[in-house]
This record gives sequence, C-alpha cells and structure tokens, in this order.
Amino acid sequence: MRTDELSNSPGQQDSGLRGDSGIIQLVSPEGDLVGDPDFDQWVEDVSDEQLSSLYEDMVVIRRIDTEATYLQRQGELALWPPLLGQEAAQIGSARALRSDDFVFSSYRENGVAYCRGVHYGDIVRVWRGNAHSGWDPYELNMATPQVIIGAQTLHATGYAMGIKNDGGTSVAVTYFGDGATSEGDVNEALVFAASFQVPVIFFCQNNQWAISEPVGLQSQIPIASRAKGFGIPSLRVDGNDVLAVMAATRVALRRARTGGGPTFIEAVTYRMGPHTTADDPSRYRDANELEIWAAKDPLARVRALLENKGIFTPELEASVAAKADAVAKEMREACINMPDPSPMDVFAHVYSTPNTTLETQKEHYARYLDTFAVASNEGVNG
Amino acid sequence: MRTDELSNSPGQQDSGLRGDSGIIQLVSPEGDLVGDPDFDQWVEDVSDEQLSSLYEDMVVIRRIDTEATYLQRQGELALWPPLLGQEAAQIGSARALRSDDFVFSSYRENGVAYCRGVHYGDIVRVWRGNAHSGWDPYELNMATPQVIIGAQTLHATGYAMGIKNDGGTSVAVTYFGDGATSEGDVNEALVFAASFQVPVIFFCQNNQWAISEPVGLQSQIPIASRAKGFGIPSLRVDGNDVLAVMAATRVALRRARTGGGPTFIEAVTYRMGPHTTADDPSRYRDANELEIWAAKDPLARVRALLENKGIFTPELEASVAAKADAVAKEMREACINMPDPSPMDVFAHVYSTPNTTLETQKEHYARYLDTFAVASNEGVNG
Amino acid sequence: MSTMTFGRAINAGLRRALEDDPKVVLMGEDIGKLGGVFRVTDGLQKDFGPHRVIDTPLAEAGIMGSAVGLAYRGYRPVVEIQFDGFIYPAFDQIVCQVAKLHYRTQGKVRMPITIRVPFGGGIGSPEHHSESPEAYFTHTSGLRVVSVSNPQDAYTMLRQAVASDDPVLYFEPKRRYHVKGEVEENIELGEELPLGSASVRIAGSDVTLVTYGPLVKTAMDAALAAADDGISVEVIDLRSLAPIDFSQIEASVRKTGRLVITHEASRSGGLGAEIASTITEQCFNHLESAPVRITGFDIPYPPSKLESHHLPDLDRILDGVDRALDRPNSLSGLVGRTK
Amino acid sequence: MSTMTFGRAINAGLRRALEDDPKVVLMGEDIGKLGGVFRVTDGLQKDFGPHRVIDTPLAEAGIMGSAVGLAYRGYRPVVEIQFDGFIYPAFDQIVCQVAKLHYRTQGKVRMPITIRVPFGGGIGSPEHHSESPEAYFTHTSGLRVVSVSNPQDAYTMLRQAVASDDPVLYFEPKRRYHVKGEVEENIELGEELPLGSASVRIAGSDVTLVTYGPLVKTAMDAALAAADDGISVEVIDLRSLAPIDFSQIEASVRKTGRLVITHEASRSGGLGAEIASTITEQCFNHLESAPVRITGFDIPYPPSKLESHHLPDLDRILDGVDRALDRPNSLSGLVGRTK
Ligand SMILES: Cc1ncc(C[n+]2csc(CCOP(=O)(O)OP(=O)(O)O)c2C)c(N)n1
Ligand SMILES: Cc1ncc(C[n+]2csc(CCOP(=O)(O)OP(=O)(O)O)c2C)c(N)n1
Ligand SMILES: [Mg+2]
Ligand SMILES: [Mg+2]
Repeated sequence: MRTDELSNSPGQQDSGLRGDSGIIQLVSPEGDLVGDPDFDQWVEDVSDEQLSSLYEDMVVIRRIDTEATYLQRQGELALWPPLLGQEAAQIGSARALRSDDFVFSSYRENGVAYCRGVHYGDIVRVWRGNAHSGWDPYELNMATPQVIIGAQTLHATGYAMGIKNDGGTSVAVTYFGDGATSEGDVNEALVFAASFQVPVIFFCQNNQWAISEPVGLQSQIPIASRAKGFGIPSLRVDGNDVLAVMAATRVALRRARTGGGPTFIEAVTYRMGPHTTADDPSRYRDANELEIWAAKDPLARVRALLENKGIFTPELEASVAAKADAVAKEMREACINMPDPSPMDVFAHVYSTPNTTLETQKEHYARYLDTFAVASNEGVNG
Repeated sequence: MRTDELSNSPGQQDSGLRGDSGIIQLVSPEGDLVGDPDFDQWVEDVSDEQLSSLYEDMVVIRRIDTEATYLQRQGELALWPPLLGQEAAQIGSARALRSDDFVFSSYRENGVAYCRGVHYGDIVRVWRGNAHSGWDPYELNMATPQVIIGAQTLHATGYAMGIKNDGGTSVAVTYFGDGATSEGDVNEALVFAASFQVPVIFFCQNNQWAISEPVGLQSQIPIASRAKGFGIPSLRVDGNDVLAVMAATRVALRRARTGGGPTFIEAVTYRMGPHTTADDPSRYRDANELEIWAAKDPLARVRALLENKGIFTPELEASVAAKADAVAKEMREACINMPDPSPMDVFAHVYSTPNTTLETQKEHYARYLDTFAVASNEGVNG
Repeated sequence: MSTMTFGRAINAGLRRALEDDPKVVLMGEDIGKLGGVFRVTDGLQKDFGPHRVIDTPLAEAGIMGSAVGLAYRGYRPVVEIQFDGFIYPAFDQIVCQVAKLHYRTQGKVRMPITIRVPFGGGIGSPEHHSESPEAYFTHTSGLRVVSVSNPQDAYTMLRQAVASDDPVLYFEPKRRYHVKGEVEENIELGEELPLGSASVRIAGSDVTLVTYGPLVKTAMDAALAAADDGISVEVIDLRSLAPIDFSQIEASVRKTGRLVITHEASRSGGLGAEIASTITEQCFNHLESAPVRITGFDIPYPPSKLESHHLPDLDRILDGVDRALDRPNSLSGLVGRTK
Repeated sequence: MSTMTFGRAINAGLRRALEDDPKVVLMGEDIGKLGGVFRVTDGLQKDFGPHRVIDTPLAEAGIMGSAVGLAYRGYRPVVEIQFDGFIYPAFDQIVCQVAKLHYRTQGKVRMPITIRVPFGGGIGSPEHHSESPEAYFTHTSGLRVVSVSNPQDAYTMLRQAVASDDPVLYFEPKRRYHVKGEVEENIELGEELPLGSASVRIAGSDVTLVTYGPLVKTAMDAALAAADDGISVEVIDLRSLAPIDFSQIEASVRKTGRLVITHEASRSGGLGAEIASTITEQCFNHLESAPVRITGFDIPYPPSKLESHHLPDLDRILDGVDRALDRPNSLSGLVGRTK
C-alpha cells in the first residue's frame, strides 16, 4: 500500500471526541467488528485489499524487528529497540498520513519509518553505529530518531507553527512514549501547540513501560487526560487495533488540516519485548503480564478479522511471507555490507561553513594518521 | 493575627471540588456574603476580630508595597515588584497556614512573607542589592524569593516528599504565577506530586499578566484545569476575595494533612501595578482593563464586608492606619540604615567547606585591595 | 551612516533581516508589544505582525525546541532569551539539538538559528540577571558564539548571524545598550569580514590585552591609562568566541611577548583558559611571561552592591598588565603561587 | 578488603551510606527493581524500600528539583542521571539552584546532593550515551566535581561525596564498570584524604601526564609503554576536577618541566585548558615546553564506529608525550601552529 492511499480520509464529519472512559476499539481481539457509531465511518473506505495490505505491513515490520534482533545477537548491530507488540499503533497511524506530513519520532518507530518508505538498510544504520542518522529527513518527511526523550515533540510543534505560517495543509506528527509524558519538553510542546493552535498530532504509544518503570509512575490517570488540561482534545484508542488507530489518526488529521489545531492520541498498547536488546525485563515485570497482552496481539487480531471476513487466503499468507522474507533479506544484506565510515568522517558536517579551530584539529589528525601510514609503509618496504 | 490562629481549620468535611465553571466566591465585590453551601463552612469560624485582622494585614501589605515603591523611586531600592491588587490572594492563603508549613514562593509574595513574620527590613534587603536572600528560610519556614520562573514548585514537591517520608503533617505550599504554568518545571512538579501523592499545594496567582503577556498566551482554558490532566484536583477561586481564598486553602491543607495528596489552586486576581518598578504597562495594556479590576479591589471588598457587618469603626480604621504607618516606618528605616556588605563578603558562603581554588582567589583579592589601602595611607602620610 | 545606540543598532539589524527574508521570524518572551525588556525589538511586531515577531509562552525549552522545528521547516528563527540567567532551561535543546542536528544528519538538516542573549553585569540587577554563560557554549561543538562591543559590529554581526547557516549564540553586553555610535547600514554582507574574525581596537607593542563584549570599552580605557605610564597596550576585541581568531592573537603576542585576557565570567574554565593555553602552545618561545587572566571570581554572581568587586575594572586590568610586564603588582612577592 | 568490580564498589558505598544515615535517599530512573541500567543500585531498593531508593518519573529537571526540596528538608539525596547526555534537562536546576543555594542564602540552606553520572565513551553506544560534560560543571561555581578511576576510590569518594555538605557531581567512567580491584570498606572517612586531592599513580621524572576517570588506565598504559623507550612519565589522577589540586601538579611539573593533559571531552574549553593555563602561570619559569593537550576533538560525540578516532588512546597520548619532550612527533615540522 502506498502512503497516500489511505491518507484521504473519507467525507465524514468530525465526530467529536470521547471522554476518558471510552477507549476506541473497532475490532475485538477475536477479530470481530465491534460496531462503533462514531468511528467506524472513518475507516469505512478501507477495502479488503487495503486491509490485507495493512496486515502485510504489520507482518513485514514484525519481521524487520525479528531480523534486527538476530543481527544484534550476531554482533552486526550494537543495539536494537524492538517494537514487538506495537505494530498496529505504528502502521495504523503512519498509513493514515500524507507523504507531505512530517513525522518527528523517537527511536522505536521503525514501523513508521517503513511506512514512510525508508530503504531497509537505512533502518539499521544508526544501530550498527555507522551514523547518527539513517536517512535524509527531507526524503521521507520524517526526522531521524530522537534519543532525548520528548525533545522531538517540540520540534513537531515548531514545524507545525511553520506549516500554519505558510498556510499549508500538511500536519506534523510526533511519536513518543508514556514515559516521555513526564518530561518538561512534552508539556511545553502542549502549551505551545495549544497557544498557537497549530496542526500537530501528539501520538503517544503507551506501551505500559518506560524501561523498568510502569506507566503508573508517570501518571495515575489515563495519559490521554493530560492534554485536556492544556486545552487540547484527546483520543484514547486501542493501540493494538489497527483500524481504530487509523480512525483516530484520521480524525486528528482532519482537524489539523482544517485549522482545528492539535490533537493528542493515546494508543494503549504493550511493549512485548525488552526495552532494547540490552535490557532484561525479567528483572522488573511478571511473565503473566506478557501472557495477557499476547492474547491481544495486534497481528493476530487483524488476521482474525481477515479470516472472519473470509479474505485470509493461502495466497495472501504466502505473498505476505514472501514480502517479509524479501525485506528481511534486503535489510540483512544492506546491513552486513554497509561500508564502515572512514576515519576523517569524524570531522564532517559539524558546521556547514568552515571553522578554523576544527580545521586545524582535522589537519593535525590527518598528519597524525599519516605517521602510521608512513610507519607501516616503511614496515612493508623495509 | 498570629499565623497559627487561622490555620486550625474547623471540623468540616472536605466538600469536594468544583468543576471549571465555578469560581469560588464568598464575598461579592460589594461586600455581601454570597452564600456558598460548600465553602462557607470552611471560614465560618472566622470571627469579627479575625476578619478585622485580615483587613489590617491587607492594608499593611499594601502600605509596604507603596513604601517600597517610594523607596525605589528615591533610589534606595534597585527594583521592586509590586503586589498591588493581589493582597487577598496572598493574605487569605498565607494566614491559613501553620507555622510549620513551608512556603516556596516567587519574587512577588511579599505579603506572604509578612504573614510568615519577616522582619520588615528583610523584605527589601534583596531589592536593595545587599544580598540574594532577605531572611533565614528556616526561621520563617519560607524559602527566600525564587527568580527562576517555576523552579520553586519542584522544591516544594521535593520538600513534601520529605514530609511524607517523615510522617509529618505539615504541608509544602508553593506560589507561582500564571506565566509560570508554561514552564516545564511546573508541569514536572505536577507529575512528581501526583505520582508520589505528597502534601503540596500549588497556589497559582493568576494575575492575568506575565510581564506584557496576557494569560491567554499561556493557556486558553482556565489555568485550574491544567492540574486535572495530571490527576491533581484543583480549585478556582476569586483571588480578590480573602475569605474565599482562605476557604480554598483550608480545603487543600486539610486534604494534604490527611494524606490526600496535592491540590492546585488558581486564585484569579489582577496585577494592578507594573510588573516591576522598571516596567511600563502602558505599552501593552489598556487603561480600562485596570478600571474594571479596580472595581474588584480586594481591600475595598473586605472593607465593605466589615462595613456591612457594622464592624468597620473609626477606631479600627485608625488602628489599622497606625499599624501600617509603623510598619512602613520601620521598613524604611531598616532599609536606609542597612549597612553595605563588605567587599570580602563577595567570597563568603560559596561552599560550606574550604575550597582551595577560591581561597587562593580570595587571598589574592585581599592583597589587591591592600595595595589601595597602602596607596591611600601613603597619600595621607606623605 | 547614522548615529544610534547599541540597542537601536540591533533593532535595525533585525528589521533589515525581517525585510530581506520572509523566513526570518523572531521569537521570545515579551518581544511583541513591549518590544522586549530592553526594547531591542521595539516596533517590530507592529510592522511585521505577530506571525513574524512572536510572543511565546513563558518556557525557554519550548522556545528553543519550537525554533528547531521551524528551522526544520526552512525558517530562520531569531530567538531572544530575556536575560543570560534564563538560558538554562533551554540548555538541553541548545546542546543536544541546535548544536548537533547538522552533524547528526550529516548536513541534511541545517539549524540557522540565532540566539540573542543580553549578558553580563554592571547594571545593579537581582540574581540571574547579570551572568556570563558564554563558556558553556564555546565548549559545545556545533555552535558559533559571538559577542559584540559597539553599535556597528552589533548591526553587522547580527545580520551575519541571521544569514549564517549554522546556529549562532549572539551575546549582547546589556550594560552597553545605551552607548551610541555611528552605524553604516548599507553594508554588503558578502564583503564584510567573516563572523569569525577578531579586531584590533588599539594597536600597541608592549602587551596584548584580549577581551570581548562589555569589557572592550574597559580594556580600551585601561590601554589609554597605561599609555600615560608609557606602556603600549594592544587591545584585541575577540568578537567571535567560537571559533576564536587565534591567528590575530598569535600575531600580536609574537610582537608583544605578553598576554592579558579579561572577561566577566568566572575564571575556572572561562575563555581566558582556552586563550592562554592555546597561545602558550602556539607562541611558547615568544612569551616573556605567563599569560595573565583578569576575570570574575569562581563565585555565583554576587548581589549588586558587591558586583564591582567581582567585575574586572580598569584598575584590576592594569594590575594584570603590570603582572604581564613583570612590574610591581598586587602579587609581587608571592613566589610561585602567581594566581 | 575484598575484590570487587568498579560498579560493585559504588554499590557498596551507596549501601553503606544508606545504612549509616536515614536521611540518605537515592533517586533516579530505573534504579529500583532494575537496579539501574548499569546495575549500580542493584538490590538496594529491595533492602531499603521504595522510600529510600526512589524510582522517579522520567524527568531530569523534576528529579533534580525535587532533590533540592528534599535537601531543604534535611535529606541527603543521591541522584542518578542515567547517562551523561541526559543531564541537560536538569542543567537549570543544577546551575541555578543546586550550585547557588548555599551562596544565595548566605549559608543558611545546604545542598548535600550527590549527582552520580556514568560518563565517557568507548562502549559502542548510540548518540548521547558517551559524552563528557564535566567542564560545564567545573565552570559552575558552587559545585564540587570529582571523577573516579578505580574501585577503591569509587567506594571511598562516593562515601565522601555523600558526606559532603556541598553538592558533588560524581562522574563514573562507565567503560570501567567491570574493572576489578581490591576495596577496603572499613575506612574512617575522617582519616581519608580530602575529596579535593589528586593522586600520583605512577612516579616519573621526564614528563607529567595529568588525567582523570576513564583515561587514567590509558595514561598508565602509556607510561609503561614510554618506559620501554626510556621515558619516565609521572601519571597524576586528578580525582577532583573542581577544585583541582594544583599543588600536586605544580610539584610534579617543577620536577619534570613538561606537561601533558588528556581527557575525552572536547578540547576547546575543556579541563585541559584550565590546567595548562594555571600551571603555566604557576610554573612559567620551570616549563621547558608548552603544555600539550590530547583530547577529544571539537565535534559532537561521533557514531560508535568512529569513536576510536575521537577518543585519546595510548598512541595519541604517546605522541603528546613526544611533543612535550620535543621529540619527533606528528606535528614535527609544523612551525608555530602547534595544535
Ligand atoms: C532525557 C532522557 N532521559 C533518559 C533517557 C534514557 N531512556 C531511554 S528510553 C527511556 C524510557 C522511555 O520510555 P517511553 O517514553 O515510555 O518510551 P518507550 O521506550 O516505552 O517506547 C529512558 C528513560 C533518555 N533517552 N533521554
Ligand atoms: C526562567 C525564567 N524566564 C524568564 C524570566 C523573566 N521573567 C521574570 S518575571 C516574568 C513573568 C512571570 O509571570 P508570572 O509567572 O505570571 O508571574 P507574575 O510576575 O505575574 O507574578 C518573566 C518572564 C525569569 N525570571 N525566569
Ligand atoms: Mg513506554
Ligand atoms: Mg502573572
């Protein structure tokens, strides 16, 4: 599925927002359509084919995740932050975007990057230690992963100030976690977004954990409530239900595009894996918590829906698997064959204009490296 | 009135909190009791004598404010941040406190400092440029004014964590402005206070302005709503109604003392003067705004109430005026006679333990100063 | 060419930047109707509208972080930090984002952000209103840092800063806002000296005196006073604090063999340390005495009644000149511990 | 006396501090059940409870600001910042509150806060996980700053830091967490060397090599390698970065006449500048060559595949030793621009 295809929200009216109580869910864990009078209409245009395509996306990014985890174990990556369990939240939201919307994400949104059209090798470039950025933000209209928790929410807000100034209809979308909501930056972003009424979506994946800290340490009430105190409407959505996430995102996008200002979405989901490959969740969480959430697996759910609809064919299964294999293979090969950066790259792009102090250091380091070249040449020749 | 006298809240039940819509008001601008079924009971113990005393407090601090403004114009103070118009908010809240409660305020809470028993000269010590702190925080149980907007709200929260750890029943109370609510620190303080459910009161004086910025730039919805998104109950109170402010503060104190955690109070008031003596409000606000608020003057209101109650006697007026005169005189004299700090004080108290680098600098500066002493001695003798 | 105050010159530079490039926006607290607490942005919101001259909520991280977002979108934000001491809530966004994004993205994302900071002491203000935090930023790779000392430089370098594709911290010596000077506004930016160049304010041969921002005037006064004693002081105004134009200092020290550096910021880890050590490396055989630093002490900025004891003044600078020249001075007789 | 890793030694120090003083509390992200991302607080929450070992919300300013409040109340908070690069959101609270409150209140309010920061590179981490921000804090008056280089110092100085009535930044060289050493836990704090003292790790006579934290080991290795070439290097471990124990460096340089300083932090405005310039002032007539700085470059911390080119290593240090000794080195032939 192409990015733009699902981004044309159908002609529904903005249905307004629900209170804290209601979590928007359109598909039950068993794959049944729940029947939601407000939100169903926002995804009623999603065809069987498109639904199959969403399923494919989710399978592919789970495969990317698994493959990257292997690559890390094999020493090809230094680290990897798995998104296992958060596929619906990422695909449902990212597939609702237009290509000219701009995404500011955290480090875990590799599923979003996939939807934005990233080259597969670029996904792992950062985690291999080759670069601080895997891609050109302006090519994907997606900033490269932000490591400082919450900082990107302000960038999205500022970007949206720019969109509004330009009279544009695109939207800035920022992804962040439940833990991030405690950072001053995120709260200041809400202040700025509300004050200037700019087209930004705050998409919080509440995956229940910030490394070892349960979400209750950050907030004892639903995260979605936070935004209202800033005058920003919010939606709380079942983050493991790809259609519900898409519907909620489309509501927010519509509001943003039509001058309605910011929206906050809390996607309630679960981090089924460790925080990163360096983490050991057994130190802080019960195995049975995982079991409970495994029963709500987002992939299983959309697959059940497809089955219930009678469109989960062996051909679909095979083609999806083939696609996942192909993507994984391409990513692995790109990863393994990625050339190391060259030593002098360490100095590149600190400034866009020459800097005398740094030039001197660079020159000196080149001379220093040369002494080894000379020495080893001498060794060879001598 | 002594600090502790009004701090023993009578035996009412916690009446719960109102929605955004209702601003708590017990006395109308004309000095009539409005009749509030929920909050009247929280101040029903306030005797005529105590009411007169609250009036006296307000007159005195207005006088302090005026006197300090004069002192600034006469060059005795470098700067002064007037609290004109905010007397009810400061007196109503501060007089509800126990002496073992601990206050963390901003720079404008000189009325609160007065209630905490500050020596009058100490109020102006900072503004004369003699010191960074006017008093010993542990003597008044009030930290000295915080200049970094919002920073003190975290200090109060941490202090309250300590109270809770100690099993104490005192409360940390932090004062800040409407502008401060945009700072990350204030929002993080709300996160921590809610997470640890500690006995802290967030007392926001919404005086409608942050220097030249109207409150609408910080929040387009009532400031009191902010706290709810963090899971903290809030009260919105007429900040020009000393009894309403006292009632709200007592509700919050009761909750805090009995393990109910934090409360946020928005006192809706008005900064009738400039931001500081260096400010010129005519550049950014209409004169008629001031007129509207002058009609709600907090002093006039409590005076009208006293009159309506028939207890505003010429004797009261005279004794209050005499007290205000005496305080102003004492403050002025203390100010004018305050000895300048001595040069070597510049090095005092950077550390509580000796620091070799600084000792060297100090030693050297003493030698340097000596060269002048020698030179001028030589001059005298020679 | 017209006569204007320091503050006016910056105002004129901002105005010109707003006129020349629709992508330039100003952001800050109270910069609109009020014109900033120092009136530096006076009249600009009126003339360019609230979308170009933006009064922001009271949150410095928010200002800086949204400026980053605007820069992503192709804007050139000029941010005002109200006072030096209020820059710290924005420190994370400056150090981790503004300074690093160009490097992080291998040059794909530029951060043409100018951060204007009124700085320094001497105006009798309360705490946090008189600080000199420049060394935090000169130690931060990815930033350019400048400070200006006269109306013409204020005008020219403000325009250069706004035109720079790299982020620039622009430190304004607030106690000099009312100083007047001639300003030529019709400059060709391309023909101006680069943003990174120092300037010799007074030529001299006995000792090199390096400073920047508010102390340039004090240093020039000191040089005049020294001349009365027959001492010829060369005064160098750094203008660029990062990178430092070491070639000019080096040339001067090769001539004089003596170096004094003065700044208001605390001594330990201040710019004086970087200049002294780099010049020692580059001119070791030309130095006749150890470089001398005359700086604020290693204390928090003191109450205003004491600030004259913290801030380097003419006498302390002259004492430093005497030390550099091995003339009698306040440290004479202290062997070894020449501090 | 027992053998333990660096990380364990800090853990033992924290445990002892918690045992000795009920006012000691630990605060930070993931320090409870997880025991911190480096397991330094392993087991402490279990043994002392969640009110003594506090997992905080994910907000560094919040952690630091509430630690200030706890200190007001008489507590001695020990704060863990998860990684060097995450200290900046707390910068305002550290610089404006933690560092200044004692001065502000004329000694009435004490800030006995210890801020533990795993710092430095060499562990192959992503951005913001390998930084050396110590110079920001050594330039901040009111703070003490230390860094430790071996398990015994880690233990002793952690306990001294917690016992200090002044705030202490305690930088832990994260790439050395797994290094083992003998640790004597039965120490009398009062009899220990003060927190502010440096330590000569290897005595030598030709050149003084000053460093701290993670590079102490590298410097000692370099000294051994130099010895093979007949060069006698004296290695000084600063331990205290603010204040710096200049008397020991001075004594050494008076003997050797040559000085090399090495640190991972960027060169401009790093500790090397302060040490070089102060020692030049104090030992000008004893120096036979200009002090040499071998440091990280003036770049943001690079991607991990490039970090070995940024971090000073044995070879670069030896090249610096050669420069200090006027032996052939990578700069030989470059006249003047000896950088
Ligand atoms: C400012 C900052 N502080 C701390 C960290 C260390 N850290 C990395 S991820 C993380 C937890 C984030 O949790 P959450 O926001 O819920 O996102 P999730 O990892 O669950 O996707 C922490 C504390 C950081 N990267 N940045
Ligand atoms: C961190 C910080 N930023 C900016 C300032 C400058 N400043 C001082 S007072 C003020 C306005 C505060 O408004 P508000 O919080 O409403 O309090 P009020 O002055 O109205 O009492 C500002 C911007 C500051 N002191 N601290
Ligand atoms: Mg999470
Ligand atoms: Mg206000």
